[in-house]
This record gives sequence, structure tokens and C-alpha cells, in this order.
Amino acid sequence: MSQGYDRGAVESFGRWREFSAGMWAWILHKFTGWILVGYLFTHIAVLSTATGGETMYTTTLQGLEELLIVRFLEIGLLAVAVFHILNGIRLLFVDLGLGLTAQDRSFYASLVLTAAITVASIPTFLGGAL
Amino acid sequence: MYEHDVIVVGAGGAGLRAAIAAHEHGADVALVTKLHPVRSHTGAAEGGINAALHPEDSWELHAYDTMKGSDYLGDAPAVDTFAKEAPNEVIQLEHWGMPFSREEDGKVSQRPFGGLSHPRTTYAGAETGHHLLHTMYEQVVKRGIEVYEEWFVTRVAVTDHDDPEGRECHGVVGYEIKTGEIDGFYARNGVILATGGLGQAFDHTTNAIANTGDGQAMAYRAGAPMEDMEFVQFHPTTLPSTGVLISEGVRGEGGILYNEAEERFMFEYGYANNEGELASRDVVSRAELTQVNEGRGIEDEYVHLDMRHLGEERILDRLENILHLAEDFEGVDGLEEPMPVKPGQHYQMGGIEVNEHGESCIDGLYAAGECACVSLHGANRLGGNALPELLVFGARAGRHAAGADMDDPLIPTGPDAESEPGDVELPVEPGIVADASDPVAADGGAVATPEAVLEDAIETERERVETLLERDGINHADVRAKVQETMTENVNVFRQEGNLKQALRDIRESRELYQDVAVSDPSRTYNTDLIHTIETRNVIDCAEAIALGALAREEFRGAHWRQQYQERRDDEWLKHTLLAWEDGTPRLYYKPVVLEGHEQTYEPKERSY
Amino acid sequence: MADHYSSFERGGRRWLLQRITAVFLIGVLAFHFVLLHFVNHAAEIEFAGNHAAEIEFAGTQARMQNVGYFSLMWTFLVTATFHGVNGVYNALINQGLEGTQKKVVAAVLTIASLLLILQGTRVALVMSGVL
Amino acid sequence: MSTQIEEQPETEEETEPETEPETQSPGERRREKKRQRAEAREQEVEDALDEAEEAVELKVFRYAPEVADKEEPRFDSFTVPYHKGMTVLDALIYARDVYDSSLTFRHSCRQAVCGSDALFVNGRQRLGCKTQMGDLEWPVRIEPLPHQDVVKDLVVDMEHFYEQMHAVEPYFDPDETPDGELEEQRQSPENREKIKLSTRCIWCGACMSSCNIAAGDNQYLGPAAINKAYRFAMDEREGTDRKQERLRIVEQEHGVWRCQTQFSCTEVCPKDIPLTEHIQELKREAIKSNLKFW
Ligand SMILES: Cc1cc2nc3c(=O)[nH]c(=O)nc-3n(C[C@H](O)[C@H](O)[C@H](O)COP(=O)(O)OP(=O)(O)OC[C@H]3O[C@@H](n4cnc5c(N)ncnc54)[C@H](O)[C@@H]3O)c2cc1C
Ligand code: HEM
Ligand code: SF4
Ligand code: F3S
Ligand code: FES
Repeated sequence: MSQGYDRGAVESFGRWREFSAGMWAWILHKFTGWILVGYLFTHIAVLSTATGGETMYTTTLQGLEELLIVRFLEIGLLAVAVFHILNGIRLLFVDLGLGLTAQDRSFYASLVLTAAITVASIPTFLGGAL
Repeated sequence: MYEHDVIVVGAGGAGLRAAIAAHEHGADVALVTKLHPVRSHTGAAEGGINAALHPEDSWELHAYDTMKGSDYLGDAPAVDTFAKEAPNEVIQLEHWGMPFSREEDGKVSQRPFGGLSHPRTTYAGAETGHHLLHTMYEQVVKRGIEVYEEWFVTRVAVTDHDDPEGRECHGVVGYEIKTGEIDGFYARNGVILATGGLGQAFDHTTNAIANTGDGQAMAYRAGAPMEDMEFVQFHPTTLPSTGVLISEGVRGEGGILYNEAEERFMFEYGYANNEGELASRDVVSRAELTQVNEGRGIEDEYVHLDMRHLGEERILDRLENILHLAEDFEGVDGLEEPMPVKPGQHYQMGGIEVNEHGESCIDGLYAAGECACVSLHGANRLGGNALPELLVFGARAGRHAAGADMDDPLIPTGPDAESEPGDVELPVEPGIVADASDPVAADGGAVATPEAVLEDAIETERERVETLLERDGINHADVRAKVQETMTENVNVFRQEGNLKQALRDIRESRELYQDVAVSDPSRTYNTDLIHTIETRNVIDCAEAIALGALAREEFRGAHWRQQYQERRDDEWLKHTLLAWEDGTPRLYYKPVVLEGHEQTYEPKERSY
Repeated sequence: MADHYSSFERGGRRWLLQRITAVFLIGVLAFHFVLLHFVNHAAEIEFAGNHAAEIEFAGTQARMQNVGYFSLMWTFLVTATFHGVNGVYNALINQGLEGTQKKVVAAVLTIASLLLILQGTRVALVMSGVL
Repeated sequence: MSTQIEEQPETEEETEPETEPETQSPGERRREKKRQRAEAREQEVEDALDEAEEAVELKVFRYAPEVADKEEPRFDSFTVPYHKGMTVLDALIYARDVYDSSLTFRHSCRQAVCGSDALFVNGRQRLGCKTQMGDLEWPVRIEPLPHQDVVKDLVVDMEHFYEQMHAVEPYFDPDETPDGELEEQRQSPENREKIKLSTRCIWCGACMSSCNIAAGDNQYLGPAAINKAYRFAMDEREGTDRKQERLRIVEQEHGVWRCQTQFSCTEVCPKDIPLTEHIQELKREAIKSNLKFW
């Protein structure tokens, strides 16, 4: 590690433009993974309203669903989950030593598929709110 | 000051082998090297390692081939020892894990190579040297041998006895490149120089930029004579812009050489009617240069080596690495177009005069590998014989320096071996420039006691470095370029009296220019300017020795071709050329070739293939 | 030299578990998403024409009373927690967490996941009407 | 005296008339020569630049720790005449020999075997000698390898890299060797083929420098060292006990499990070693050998 002095741009993440496919895949996988854990915790928190009684649960959830922003967040969540799944499958293949030479292409494929699935799901998600 | 039993300078194949041998013999040994060991140029060797392993093959045959290849300028005790010990060394390497190419039954593969009567070249893909180097470095790591890496050795410390044979070597002075510190390495038993080749004396070479002949020049100035320096091997197929080697394999598989008019000149001009492109290295190199000199070269510089007719499949199967080399270093696609090639300096047969134990005439100073001259290769080295030489003579030097009991050597060294004084007319004075008070070029004063020798040498070097750093002057790169250009122009495969004299004049001028060099980088940290400047001095000394030897030897033998003397003249020239550095003035003399070994005696025969 | 591999902790076990849980999660997460966000979600609006009851406790309860579904969801909770929290832990370790810091993070994460699983289980039991 | 000087040296044309006064001191003479040389060279450079069809600009990272006014990292520009076949290393050598002899970088073999000149060229780890200038976007930016201490200019401290290499016990260590003096160990051609690519490593450090994980975790063995371990663990000549020990080394905390399969090591390796593949295979080997103990 370069502790001697600050090499500025050389060491910093300002270099992201120079990242390769595998690095982006890693970053996105991390990012989506963290969002998913975050969601898991929130999700359980929200569902916990069930312990406060039936109506509380229903109103909370319905109240949330009525908010447009929540709908959008759900789309985001879907995108995040889909990417994490697809890239996760890609990583599982890499772990098995399969298709290593196509690792960059499989990453791009995950991205494209994620986008396609997300777009396709928009009508379903936004259906009731608009 | 650092202290060890044995100090090995250089960590290429020869140095590593020597260190391991000394260590196995119980010595406390250290490697001092200007490059990290795995950066040594041994790693560049592609072809292979010769050793008579097959039951039908024998060491006598290998010795015979080597002697014939040397054009009878090899010394029999060296040749015999070499051929006999090479198989053990190769198997030893295998036991150390070297990834040799293998036969179906799991045995080490052997293939045919130029000048060999049997397929006895073991190899590891097209990267034999790389594997040899790394395998041995790994063994050094395993044994915990101390390595001082990026320490540049500038001087061997010897006592100041008048007669070189009375001198003793007590260590070396090193400059730590990273810190700029100058310190001594005291050797209780001996110093082994294994600093490799001197390709940088030429401007077109297959050698690394670090191959500046440091060991040869340091030993020379300390009093050990240089032997047979005029014998320089040129490789006929190197890429013009970098000197990267295109191996014999291409021609072996059927690659063809063409001139600008697309004539297959090896046949059309009758250079080698039987062997064509497969004739020996010197023949092909001369043919190429003749074509270029007579105006049939491409861009007046090179010829074409074409392998397209071999077909993509065969090329990919056998010569894939060549495709990468041409692409990466010349920007040429060998499948689509012919590859440009020209001759380049490749190997230095001559070097520090030593006997079969690697001892020079100075007590405690050894040399092994390309910087030494045992003499094994005589006037011409066979492909695949250098790597086993590193192993056999590296190991012997290591053992001897560590105090092993060995037979009395049969090869004599030092001025005592002189059979006749040399006689050559020079256009200019060789050796140091009169104004020797200049610390940059000076060689130090008289020292009486062995103890003070190293201290004194350290002081001299400190002063030299100080001066180079502090004063103002010209850049060494100009001087080096001048030497390299004249060597390539005048002391290449064609040697004519006038040109050789011109080279000596240019070298003289370079020496004078060198009086004025200075290092403009004032830094103490990783000052490569300083290192290169000091190396340039070594380049000059080596270049001068080559040109001088070439002018003196009036015959055509092995790699040494003289326009005026078109044949081998055994009655007069069956002898080694030696140059002794006498207070800065080279003195030329000769010693006889030893054709009688422990077991075999050799008769010079005509060398035809 | 040797100090690089003095550690006795072998990462292999957690690494393998991360992969195994991932394989399991592929299926369950997809199922979960499709079931709750597409089948029983906004889509209902159009098909049922019932504006008042998109998501209802009743629906949830009905599903959760099925033992198979309940245990699937509970395993989902546990694996996802392990997978997610272990992932986060790995990420932090890879950034060079050492010594005490590492121990603290491990402890915090373990407690958090235990709490999450506990709370999740409680909610699930409420939903299924056991509590 | 054996080497005699010719009676009449034909040096008439050579001996320039001494124009300088006799009283000039050696120092003055040196400075004078320096000035003359510098002028001559400037002319040469101009000619070379005129002659060359194109010129390429290099932007080179500079830093010299103990030289006044060079302590601050900066970029210097050099304009170098371009010719077909020119490599990044050629361009650097030209810049050093012609413009600034203090420009510092490691180099030796010029043929991609010594591993000295791994550099950060246009944002990617490459060997200078193996990179054609013609294949790059111009101007060409050249920096030392990221994530390593810079010693000076383009020279980085390789010590840490070497330590990691040594940490995997990088030497052949068979359980036993054949007794017969000239008896080799057998190795099937298939097994040699399996380890072939892994044995090509030239210790250039490009892979390690490109790996984000190695950047974040200084103790991570790194792709090159793990590849070295692979080279021996997969060599059938070594025997099973040694293989277990080797697996134990790489599956330590900062070993194979650190690798996040970013593939950048594989992408930059100048010897085309499939590093990620080797790392992944070792992970599986480790799991396999551990399953028994669980
Ligand atoms: C391209 C090429 C291909 C070849 N192919 C073959 C082949 O197929 N078969 C074959 O048999 N031979 C081959 N050769 C020849 C053979 O490789 C060399 O002769 C041999 O490797 C030289 O080894 P060495 O140990 O003497 O020197 P090197 O490997 O050059 O090592 C020199 C060592 O000395 C050190 N050193 C130098 N100067 C100093 C100093 N001043 N201070 C401290 N350390 C110093 C360097 O750091 C280095 O470690 C080939 C050569 C070349 C160039
Ligand atoms: C649905 C299928 C899923 C698959 C196939 C999957 C796959 C993977 C894989 C293979 C990894 C390991 C990456 C590595 O170590 O190199 C990983 C990491 C991770 N996963 Fe998942 N995962 C899935 C679901 C989830 C869920 C539901 C969550 C949230 C709870 C989650 C959170 C994480 C986190 C936080 C990481 C660590 C990311 C990091 O490196 O920082 N994953 N996933
Ligand atoms: S694995 Fe490749 S990139 Fe890494 S050090 Fe070895 S040769 Fe260089
Ligand atoms: S870049 Fe690093 S993360 Fe793994 S695949 Fe290579 S070691
Ligand atoms: S100079 Fe040796 S690898 Fe580039």
C-alpha cells in the first residue's frame, strides 16, 4: 500500500472509468447485496405490525402501497433482486470453473436481462397507482 | 560491511547454481545481484539444454560435437568435464521440479538441435531458460540463501601484488541501488563472478539491457586476463527493432529466408547448397549481411523470414510463441506477412580466463557462466550448450569456493601459461587515457595488507560515485551509443582490417569522451543514470578487448571471419588470445589450446556440416 | 513469511455456505417475488376489481397457515439472514478489518441476525395465528 | 610491449584543431563539452522529429523523494518521434536518453521475460516492452503500478510482492525422489499441460496491482502467489501430503477466500495465465479436502 505520500488520483476511486467488467460486476453485486439485506431488515420491521393486530397490518401495508414512491421503490427493489440473482448465478458458475472465458459477456447479459425484466414489470407495479 | 564465506556476484543460471553448490557444501554463501534474480537474462533462453541422457547417446559424442563446434579452440578438459557432468545436472534440475516437456511415458523429452549428432536437447516448451532460472531461484529460496538484490557491484577488491598470480581477492564493493549506499562484501573463501553476457557492447543484440559485461571488465581491471574475446556469436534471425530472437525452430520447421527480390538467397547465391536456411548461425548471418550490403536487403536493413507456407495449423501447433513475439515486438502478423529479421549479437564465447574449477589466476576469484571462458565453446558455441555450461561450471565453482576437494586442474591460467607474446599493430593506444588522476576512470592506489584491501576499494568507489554525482559533464548515453554503433558497424560478422582499426579509434575517442561524463540526476534513490554511467565504462573495456582480439587473430575460425584470411590456420592459430590489463594498458599474449583431456584427445578436423 | 498463514480460521466453510444458501435463495426469492408482488399484489386490482383490499392480513394468514408454506418462509428467513449478514461480514473483512474491530463487527452482526430471526419468527407465528 | 602502435596513425581527419585555450581546467572543459553535446543533440532531436512521420506525447509520472523541487508528484510531458513497431519501453528509453537522464524505470530484457517493466499505461497494468505504442490512445499516460509504494518515478517497491510470493513456499518439495542417479521422476504430458500456464509467471506484479482486494487487504496473498501455489499443488510429482500442506497455506484467512473473482488479474497478466481459474480451482480443491473433516 502506498503510505509514503498521497498519490491522489492514482489510488482513488476516481479511477472508476478504468474499471473492467469483472470489477463492475463485483461492485454491483456488493451494492445490490447490501440493499437486499437492508430491505430484509426493513421488511421484517414492516411485517412486525402484524403483531399489533390485523388492522394495523393491513392499513400500514395498504397505506404504503398507495404511495407512488413506494411503487417506484419496489421497481428498484425488483431490479436489484433480479440483478443479484442473475449475477449470483454467474458467480456460482465461476465458482464451479465454468465459462470463465465468457465472464465479461455473462456480466453484460445479466445487466441486459435485468433491464428487460425490470421494464417489463413496470406496468404491473404501477398499475394501481396511476 | 557484510561478511560471508562465498560471495556470488550475479544471480542468473550460473550464479544461482554456484550458490546452491556452495551452500550444499556447507559454506555461508550470499548472492549479490544488480537485478532481482528472476530478472536475469537466463530467463530469455528459449531453445534448450544439451545433455547425453539417452542410452544410445554418450557423453563422448556430446564432447566430440562440442569440440567440433568450437572449431578446435575448446580446451579438452573443459569439454570432457562438461559433457560428462551435464546429464547429472539436468536430472538434478528435474528433481528440483523443472517442468520439462515430456514424452508419453513421462520421461523428459529430447529434440535435435543444430550441430548435434543425437537428439539430446532437453527443453521446457519454448521457455527453457525461464523455467531453469525460476526452478533454481526457488531452490535458493528453499535453502534460505541470502540474496542482496538490486545491489550493483562496481569493483572486486584484490591485493596489489605486481604479478596477477600473486594477487588475492577478498571481496567486492557494491552500491545499493535503492538507497545509494556503498558498502563492501567481505568474502572469507572466495568471490564468484557470474554476471553474464556483454551484448550491450553492440547496438543490436538479443541480450538484455543489463548485459553490460560488468564481470568481465571488473575482473580484467583486477588483473585476470580476458580470453578469446574476438569470438562473438551473432544470431541470424532477430527482429530489427528490438533484437528479440526468433528461434532456429522456425527454420527447423521449414521457414525460408528471402531477400528484397524474393529470392531464396541461401541457395540462389550458393551460401549453403546443402543445408540452405539450416546452415550454421555464422554462415546464415554472413549471407544475410552480404545480401543487405549488396543492396538486396529490405529497407537496406533486413531480410524476410517467411513461414506462411507451413500453414496456420502447423504454425499454431509448433511455433505459436513466434507469432506472439513478432506481433508484440515488431507489430507483424506472421500468419499474414513474412517477418523481418537481421543478425544480432547473441553470445560471447570469450570471457574471464578460468580453469575447469572456475578459478581465475587471482586467488579467490572465480568466474562462471557467460562471463567466463573455460574454454568450452572455443570459437563457436553450439545452440543449447550455454545453459548446461551454467550448471556444470557454476556448480564446480561453487563447490571449489566452498572448499571442496577437487582434482588438480589441467587448464593453466594467468600469465604463466603464456606461450608467446602477442604482436599486433594498433591505430591508437588502447587502455586507460593518460590523465588517470580522474577518479571516475582511475583504478586505485597500492594496498599492502589484505585487511585494508576491501576498505580501500570501498573508499575508491565512494569517491568515484561522489565525483560522478557532483561534477558537470556529458551524458554517458552518447558515449555508449558511439561504442555500440562502431561495434555493430565494424566488428560484426564481417571483419576487415580497416574497419577493425576504425573501431579501435572510435573506442579510443569514446574513452576520451568518457573522461568527461557526469551524472545529471543528483538523487541518491534509485539513480539509474549513475548505474548506467558506470556500466558504460565496462562496455568500453569489453568492446576494446573484442576489437583488439579480432584485429590480432588473422584467420577464419568459428564465429571469427576475416576478409583477408579465409581459412582456419591451425599451424599458427591453434591458440587462445589473452589480454592482460597491465596498469591500464592491455597486453596481448597467447597460450596453447589443450586438446588432451583426462580421457580423450582430439584431432582438429575440418568443420563441415 | 510464516506469519501470513498462522491463522487457524479457515474461510472455506462460510464460503461454501454462502454458495449453498445462494442456490437455495435463487428459487425461493424468485417464488416469493412472483407470488407476493405479481400474483397477489397490484395485479389483483384489475382482475378482482376490488379497490379496497389489495393486501390483506387475511390473505397472508391464509398462506401462512399452510405448514409447507410456513416452513419454506421460515427457512427463507434464516438462509437469507445468514447469506446477507455473512455477505456483509465478508465485505467488511475484505476491506481489511482486523483484531478487535473485526470481533466487534462479528458480534454486532451475529446479534443483529439473531434478533432478526427471532423477530421474524414471532411475526410469522402471529401471522399463522399460532400466537 | 606486445601491442605496438602503428607508425603513422591515420588520424589527420580526426584531430580537430584545439581551439580552446590551454589554460582551461578539466571542469571547464567538461562543461564546454556538455554544452556542445547538448546543442548537437537538440539539433538531432529536431531532425528526428521532422523526419518521423508522427510524434507521440508521453505524460510520465515523476517523483523523486529527496531531490528539492521534485518531491511533489507531477506529470512531465515528452514528445517522442514515433515509428512502426515502437513499444512503450522504447519511447521511455528515448525520452530518458534524449531529454532527461534522470527519468527512472526498471527494464532489462525487452522481451517480456524478466518482468521488470510492469507499468500503469493509459489506466491499465501492462509490460512496457510488450505494448505497442501504435495500439494505444495518444497521448500516452505512464504511471507506476498502483497500490505499491513508489520509490522514484516509475519504480515501485516490490518487496511486499516478493514476500507474498515467498509466503506460499514457492519451491518444489517432493515427498521422495528416485534413487537411481540418472533416474528422473515421471510426469505425464497431461499433468505438465495442466500446470504449464501457471509456470509462466515472470513475477511482474501486474496482477497484484490490478486487484482491488489486494489493494484493500495488504495481507491477501494475491493472484500471483496463489498461482504459484497452484503450480506446485497440481504437480503430480510432489505427492499428496505436500499437496495438503499447500492447500492449508492457500486456504488461510488471507488466501483464496479473499478473491472475489474480479478477473482483473487475469485480464492484465502479460503471460495470459488464467489466474482466476486457478484460484477458483484451489477453492474447490480446498473445499473437497475439507469436506472429510466436517
Ligand atoms: C535470447 C537468448 C536465447 C538463448 N537461448 C539459449 C538456449 O536455448 N540454450 C542455451 O544453452 N543457451 C541459450 N542462450 C545463452 C544463455 O542463455 C546465456 O549464455 C546464459 O543464460 C547466461 O547466464 P549467466 O548466468 O551467465 O548470466 P545472466 O543470466 O545474464 O545473469 C547475470 C546476472 O549477473 C547480475 N549482474 C550483472 N552485472 C552485475 C553487477 N555489476 N553487479 C551485480 N550483479 C550483476 C545480473 O543481475 C544477473 O543476475 C540464449 C541467450 C539469449 C540472449
Ligand atoms: C436469490 C438468489 C441469490 C443469489 C444467487 C445470491 C448469490 C450471491 C453470491 C454468490 C454471493 C457471494 C459473492 C462473493 O462472495 O463473491 C452473494 C453475496 C451477497 N448476497 Fe446474495 N444471493 C442471493 C440472494 C440474496 C439475498 C436475498 C440477499 C439479502 C438478504 C443477499 C445479500 C447478499 C449480500 C449482502 C452479499 C455480500 C455482497 C458483498 O460482497 O458485499 N443475497 N450473493
Ligand atoms: S501472474 Fe501474470 S501478472 Fe501476475 S506476476 Fe505473474 S506474470 Fe505478472
Ligand atoms: S483481481 Fe483479485 S479478486 Fe480475485 S480474480 Fe483476481 S485475485
Ligand atoms: S523489459 Fe523485461 S519484461 Fe519488459
